[in-house]
Amino acid sequence: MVSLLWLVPTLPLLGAALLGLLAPGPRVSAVIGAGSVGASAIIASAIGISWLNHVPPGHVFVQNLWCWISLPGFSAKISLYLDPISLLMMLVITIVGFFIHLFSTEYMAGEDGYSRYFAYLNLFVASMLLLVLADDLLVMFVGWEGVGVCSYLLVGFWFQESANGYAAQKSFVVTRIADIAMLAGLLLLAVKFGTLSIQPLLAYAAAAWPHGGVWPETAAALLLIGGLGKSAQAPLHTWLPDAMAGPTPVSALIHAATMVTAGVYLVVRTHVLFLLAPVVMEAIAIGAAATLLIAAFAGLVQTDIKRVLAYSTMSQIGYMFLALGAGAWSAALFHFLTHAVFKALLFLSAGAITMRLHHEQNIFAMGGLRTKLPVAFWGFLIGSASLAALPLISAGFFSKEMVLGAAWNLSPALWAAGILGAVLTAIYIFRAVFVVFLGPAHSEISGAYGVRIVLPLAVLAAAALTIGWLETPWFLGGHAMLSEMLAPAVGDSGERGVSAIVPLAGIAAPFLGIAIAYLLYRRGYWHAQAARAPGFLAGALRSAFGFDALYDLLLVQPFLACVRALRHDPVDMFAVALEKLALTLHRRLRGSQNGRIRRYAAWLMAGSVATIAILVFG
Amino acid sequence: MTAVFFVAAVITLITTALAITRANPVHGLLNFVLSLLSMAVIFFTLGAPFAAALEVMVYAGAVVVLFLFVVMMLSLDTRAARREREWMVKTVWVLPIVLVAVLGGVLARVMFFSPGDDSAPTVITPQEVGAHLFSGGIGAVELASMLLLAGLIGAFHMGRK
Amino acid sequence: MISWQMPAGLAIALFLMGLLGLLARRSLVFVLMSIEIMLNAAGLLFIAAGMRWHTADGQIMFIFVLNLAGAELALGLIFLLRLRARLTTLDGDAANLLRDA
Amino acid sequence: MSLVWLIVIPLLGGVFAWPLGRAYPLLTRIVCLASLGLDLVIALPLLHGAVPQQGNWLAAFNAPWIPAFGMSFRLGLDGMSWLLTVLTLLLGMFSIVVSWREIEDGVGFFHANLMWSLAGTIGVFLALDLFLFFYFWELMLVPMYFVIAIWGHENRRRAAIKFFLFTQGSGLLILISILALAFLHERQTGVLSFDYFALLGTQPGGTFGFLVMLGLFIAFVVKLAGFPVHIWLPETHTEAPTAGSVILASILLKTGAYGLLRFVVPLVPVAAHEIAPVALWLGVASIFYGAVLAYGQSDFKKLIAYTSISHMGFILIGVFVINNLAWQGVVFLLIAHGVSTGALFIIVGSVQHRLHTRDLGKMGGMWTDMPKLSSFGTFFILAAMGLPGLGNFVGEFLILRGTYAVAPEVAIAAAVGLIPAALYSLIAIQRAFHGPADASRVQPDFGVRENAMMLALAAAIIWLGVYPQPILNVAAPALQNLTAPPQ
Repeated sequence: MVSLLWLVPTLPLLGAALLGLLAPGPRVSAVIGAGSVGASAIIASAIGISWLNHVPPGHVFVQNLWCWISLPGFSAKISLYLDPISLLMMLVITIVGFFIHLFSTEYMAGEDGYSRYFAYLNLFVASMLLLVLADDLLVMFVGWEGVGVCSYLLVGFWFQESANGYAAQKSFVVTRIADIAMLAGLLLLAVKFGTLSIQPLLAYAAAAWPHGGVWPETAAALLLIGGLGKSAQAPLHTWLPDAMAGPTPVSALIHAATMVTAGVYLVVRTHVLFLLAPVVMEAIAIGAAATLLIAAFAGLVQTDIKRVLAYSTMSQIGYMFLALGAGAWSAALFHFLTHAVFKALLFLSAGAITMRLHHEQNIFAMGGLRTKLPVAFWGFLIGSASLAALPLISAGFFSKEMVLGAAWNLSPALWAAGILGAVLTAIYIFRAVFVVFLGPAHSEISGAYGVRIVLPLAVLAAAALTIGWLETPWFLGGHAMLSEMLAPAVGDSGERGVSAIVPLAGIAAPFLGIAIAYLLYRRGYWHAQAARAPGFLAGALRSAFGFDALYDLLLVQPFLACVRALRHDPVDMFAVALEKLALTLHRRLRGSQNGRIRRYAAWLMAGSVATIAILVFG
Repeated sequence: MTAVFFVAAVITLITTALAITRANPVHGLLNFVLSLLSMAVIFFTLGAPFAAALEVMVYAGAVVVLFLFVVMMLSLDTRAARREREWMVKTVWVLPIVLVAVLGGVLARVMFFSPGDDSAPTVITPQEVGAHLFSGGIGAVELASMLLLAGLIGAFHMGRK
Repeated sequence: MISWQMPAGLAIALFLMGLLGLLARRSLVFVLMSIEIMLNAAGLLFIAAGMRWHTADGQIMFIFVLNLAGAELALGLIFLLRLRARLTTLDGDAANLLRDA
Repeated sequence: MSLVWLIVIPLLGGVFAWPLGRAYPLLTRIVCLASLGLDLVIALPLLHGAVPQQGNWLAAFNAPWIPAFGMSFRLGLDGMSWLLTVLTLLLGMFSIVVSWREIEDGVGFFHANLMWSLAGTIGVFLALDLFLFFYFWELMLVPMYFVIAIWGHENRRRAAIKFFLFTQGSGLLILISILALAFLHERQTGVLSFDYFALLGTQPGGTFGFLVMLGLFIAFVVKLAGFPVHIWLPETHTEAPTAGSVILASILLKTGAYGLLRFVVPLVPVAAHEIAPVALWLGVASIFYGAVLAYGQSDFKKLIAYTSISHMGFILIGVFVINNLAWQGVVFLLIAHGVSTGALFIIVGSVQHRLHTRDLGKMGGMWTDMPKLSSFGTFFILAAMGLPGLGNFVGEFLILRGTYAVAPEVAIAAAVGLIPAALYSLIAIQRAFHGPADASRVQPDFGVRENAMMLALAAAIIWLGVYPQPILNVAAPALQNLTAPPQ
C-alpha cells in the first residue's frame, strides 16, 4: 500500500494539468478537481491505515523516484520521504483539502474561470504534498515556491480587480524575500555537506557542528526566516491579511490550514539543526509570543470577517512557533492538526455566509444570521469555540493546553503571553460571533445550502469537536496517541503540566474572554462606537501596529525611488552623449563643406604645408 | 651670363606679381606673357635652350593666346573689371599670405640648409634631350600622348553645346 | 657664376606667387592663370635640377609639365566657359554646387 | 564532414530561399524549416559520436584554409557546443514559424538573412580556429543587422546602428586579441597558427596576457550584455521583429557566454583569474541593474529585454567563479534562458501583433479575452523568474551553489537579486494580464500554430526543470576538459 505513495501528489498534479490544458466545462472541472484530491485523500488514508497496522522498519518509508541533479560536488534525488510527521501533514492536506475542494465546487459555481480555479487549487495541493513529502531540502524548496505561486495565483484569482492583483503580488514578494534567506541557508548547507538530502544532512550536522556554534546558528536562522515568511510571523506577517482578497475556500485551504503552517513543518523537519542553535530557538519563542499578541490585538478591531480570521491564523501559528521554541515538536504538530480543522471550518463558514450576502465581508453589515443561516452559524460557533479553546468540547483546548504547558516549562513569561493571547482570542472571535449572528438583521437572505456546502462543514465541525481527544493532558487521562506516533520522528515530548496553575488558567482564559466580548458587544457598550471611524489606538490596532507603513517607508519607497532614478538607463546616457558629440562634430564639420573651391584649396595647402613641415622638421 | 640671369629673374618676379594683382584680365595676361618670356631667357642662361624655345612657343605662344581667345569670348567689360576690384579687398589677402609665408619658410629651410655644390651650367642640347626622351622615357611619352588625347576628347565633349 | 640655388629660389618665389593668386583671386581666369604660374615654377625647378646634375632629365620633365599644363588648361578653359554660361559669372565662389545642402 | 554540412545547409537554405520569396513565400518558409530540420537530423546523432584520442570531442573536421597565415578550417563539436547548436536549430525553427504571419514584405531576403545568421551562429559554436571563429562571428552579426534595420519597429534604424557599432566594436577587439595571441605564438614557436589547440599552449602572462584577455573579455561581455556595456541590448531587442528578438535573446547572447567559456578561460587562464573578482561584481551589478530597470519599463518588450540583462549577470558570475558546478549551471541556464525568453518574446510579439502596441499602460485585463495567451505568458514569466521546478531554477541554483563555495558574498548578493526578479515578473503579469478588461478590444486568442509552439516550449522548460540530468551529462565531459591541456 505504501508503495502507492507517489500517486498522492501525482493525482492532483495530473488533475491540474488536465484542467489547465483542456479547460473543460464546470461539471467536468468539478469532478476532476475534487475527484483527484479525493482519490489522493483515499490513497493517503489507506497508506495511513496500513502504516498503523504495519509500521515500516525505522518508521520511515522512502520512495526514490528519479535522480534530479547528480554532479560531482552536489546531487539531489527526487524521492518521497514518509515518516510520521509527513504522514500527518499528508493526511491533513489531502483530507481537509478534499473537503475544501468539495465546498468550492458549489461556492465557485457560476464564476468565470471555474476550471482555472480548480487547476490552481489542484496544483497547490500537489505542491504542498511535494513540500511535505520531499526527502531533499531542494525538492522541498520546489514545493515551497510552488505553493507560493499557487497562493499568488489564487489570491489574484479575481484579477479584474487590480487591488486583488496587488495583494497577490505583496503576498508573493514578502514570502519571496523570506525564501531568499532560506535559499541562502540551503546554499550554506549544500556547500558545507555537499547534499541537501534531509536525513544525511541532519546526521552530518549533528556530527560536525558543535552545539551553539556559528554555522548551525546561521543555517538555522536562515531557514527560520524562510519559515517565518511563509507562516506569516512577525516581522514578515504583513502579507497575510491582504491575501484575504482571494476566494474564501482558498483562504481556508492555503492561508489557514496548510501553506502557512509550512514554516512549522520546516522547523520540525530540521529540528536536529535547530537543537544545535539555542539562540535561534530562543528567538523563535520570543518572536512567536510577540506575533501571537500582535495578531490577537489586531484581531480585536477588524471589521472584515476574513481579516479577523487572518489575524487569528497568524496568532495561532504564533502558538505553534511558541511550542517549537520550547522544543515541543509534537505539541506544535498537534496544534497544527487541530488548527487546520477548526480554522478551515471557520473560513468555510465565513464563506458560506458571504456567498449568501453578495460577498459582503463587513461584520457590522451582518447581524441576526443565527436563524437565517443556521448551518453557517453552527459551523462558525463550533469553530469559534475551538479557536477560543473552550475546555473539553473543543479540539483547540487540548492542543493549546499542550502548547501552553510546553511554554510554561520554557519560561513563565512566555506562558503568560500565551494566556493573554488566549483571552484576546476568545474576545475577538466571540465579538465576531455576537455581531454576526445575534442582534438585529441588516440584510435579506435567500437560498439554501446544497449538500456540497453542508457536508464539508459537518465533517469539519465533527472533527473540531472530537479530534482533541487524540492527545489529552494528564488530568484527562493523558492519552498520547499523536505524540507516540510522532515519537520516532521527533523524539521529544518531555513531561507536561508541572503546575496546576497551567490547566486552571487555560480553562479560565476562554471564559473570561467570552464574558468580556459579551459585555462589550452583546450588551452594546462598544457596539455603536466600534463601527465608527477608529481612534488612534484602534487605528494602530487595525493596521496591526503599522508594519505596512514602516515597510513602505523603508523598503518600498526607496526601491521605487531607485526605479524612478534609473528607469531611463543612466548608463545609456554615455551612448547618448557620444551620439550628441558625434552630431555636434558633424554639424561643425559640415560647415566646412561649403563648396568654395578656394577654401578647399586653402585647406589642401595647409595640409600639404603641415605634411612637408613634419617631414622637414620632424 | 649671370647678370642676364639676374635681370631676367627680377623681370619675372615683377611681371608675375603684376599678373596676379591686375583687375583687368587682359592686363594680367600681358604681364604673364612678359614673365614667361623672361623665363625663357632664364632657361637659356641655365643651359637649356630647348626648354627656352618650348617656353616661348608653347607657353607664351599657344597658352596665352588660348587665354586671350577665351577672355575675348567672355566679353568682359568695365563692369567686370570693377567687380574684380571690389573682390580684391585687403582682407582677402591675409590668410593666403600667411599660408604662403609658412610654406615659403619651410621651402627656404629645405633649399638653403641642404648641401649643394656650385657647378656651372653646362649646355644640354636638344639632341641630347631628344635622344634621352625617346630612349629611356618612351613609356612616359606614350602616357603624355594619352593625357593629351584625353584632354582633347574632354575639351571637345565639354565644349559641345 | 650661377649656382643651382638661384633658379631654385626663383622657382619657389614664383610658385608662392602663383599659390597666392590661386588662394586670393575669385575670378576663375586668374585662378587658372595662377595654376599656370605654379606649373611653370615647377618646370623651372626641374630645369634647375637638371642643371645641377648635368642631365637631360630636367628638360624632359619640363616637357611633361608643359604637356600637363596644356591638357589642364584646355579643360580648365572649357569649364570656365561652361560655368560662365551656366552661372553668368566668373566668380569661383559662386560655383559651390558641392556644398552641403 | 557532417560538421561542415551543419553550417553549409542553412547557408544554402538562405541562398535558395531568397529568390523564392517574391513568388512563393510559403515555399520560402518551408525551405528554411526543412533545411533547419535536416540540420537537426544531422546534429542529433552526433551526440553518440566520438573522436578517437580526444575524449570530450564528439566530432571534428580539419582542412587547410589559408595555410600561408596558419589558418585552417577546423571545426569541433563537444557536449557544450552540441547543446548550443541544437538550441540554435530549434529556436531557429521557432523563429521561422513565428514570422509566418508577421513578415509579409521581403519574405525571401528576411529568411535568407535569418538563415545566414543562424549558420554563422552554428559556425561560432563549432569553430576551433580562432580566425575562423572571428569569420563566423561577423557572418552571424551582419545579417542580423539587416533583419533589425529592415523589418524592425519604429526606431529600427537607430537600434540597428547601435547594434552594429557595438558588435563591430567587439569584433574588432576579438580580432586584435586573436592576432596578438597568434603573433605571440609565432614568436614562441616560430609557427604562425590560429589553431585553438596550438594557441592553448601559448598561455600568455603578465601585462600582455592581461591585455589579450581584456580584449576578449570586453568583447564577449558586450555580446553577453553585461552591466556597463549592455546598452545596445534593450533597444535592439525591442525594435527587432519577433523572430529577430528570439534569435538575439535566445541564441546570439549565448555566443558571448560561449566565448568566455571556450576562449577566455582556457586561453588566458592567469589573466582570467585576475579579472574574476571584477567580473563577479559586474555580474551582480547586472543582476540588480537589469531587474530594477525591468521593473521601471512601460514597454513590455523592453521589460523582457532588461530581464535578459539580469539573467546574463548570473551567467557572468557562473563563468568567472571558475568551477565546474557553476559552469554546469551556466550551460544549463543558457539553454533554459533561451527557451523561456524565446517564448516570452514570441508572446510579446503576438501581443503586439494583436494590439499594435507594446505599452503596458495600454494593456491590462488580457486574461479575460485572451486566456491562453495570458496563461502561457504567466507561465513563462514565472519560469524566467526562476521558479523551482522549471528550467531556469536549476541553472541558477547550480551557479549559486558553485559560487557560494568560492565567493559566498557574491552568491548571497546574486540570490538577493532574485527578489527584484519577483518584482518585475509580477508587475509584468499585473499590468499586462490582470486588471479590468478593455471591452472594446476584440482580438483572437492563440490559434493552433501559436498554441503548439507554446506547448512545446512549456514542455521543454518543465522537462529542463524536473529532469535536467541528461543535459548535465552531455555537458559534463566538455566542461571537465575545458582547462585540461590539449592532446
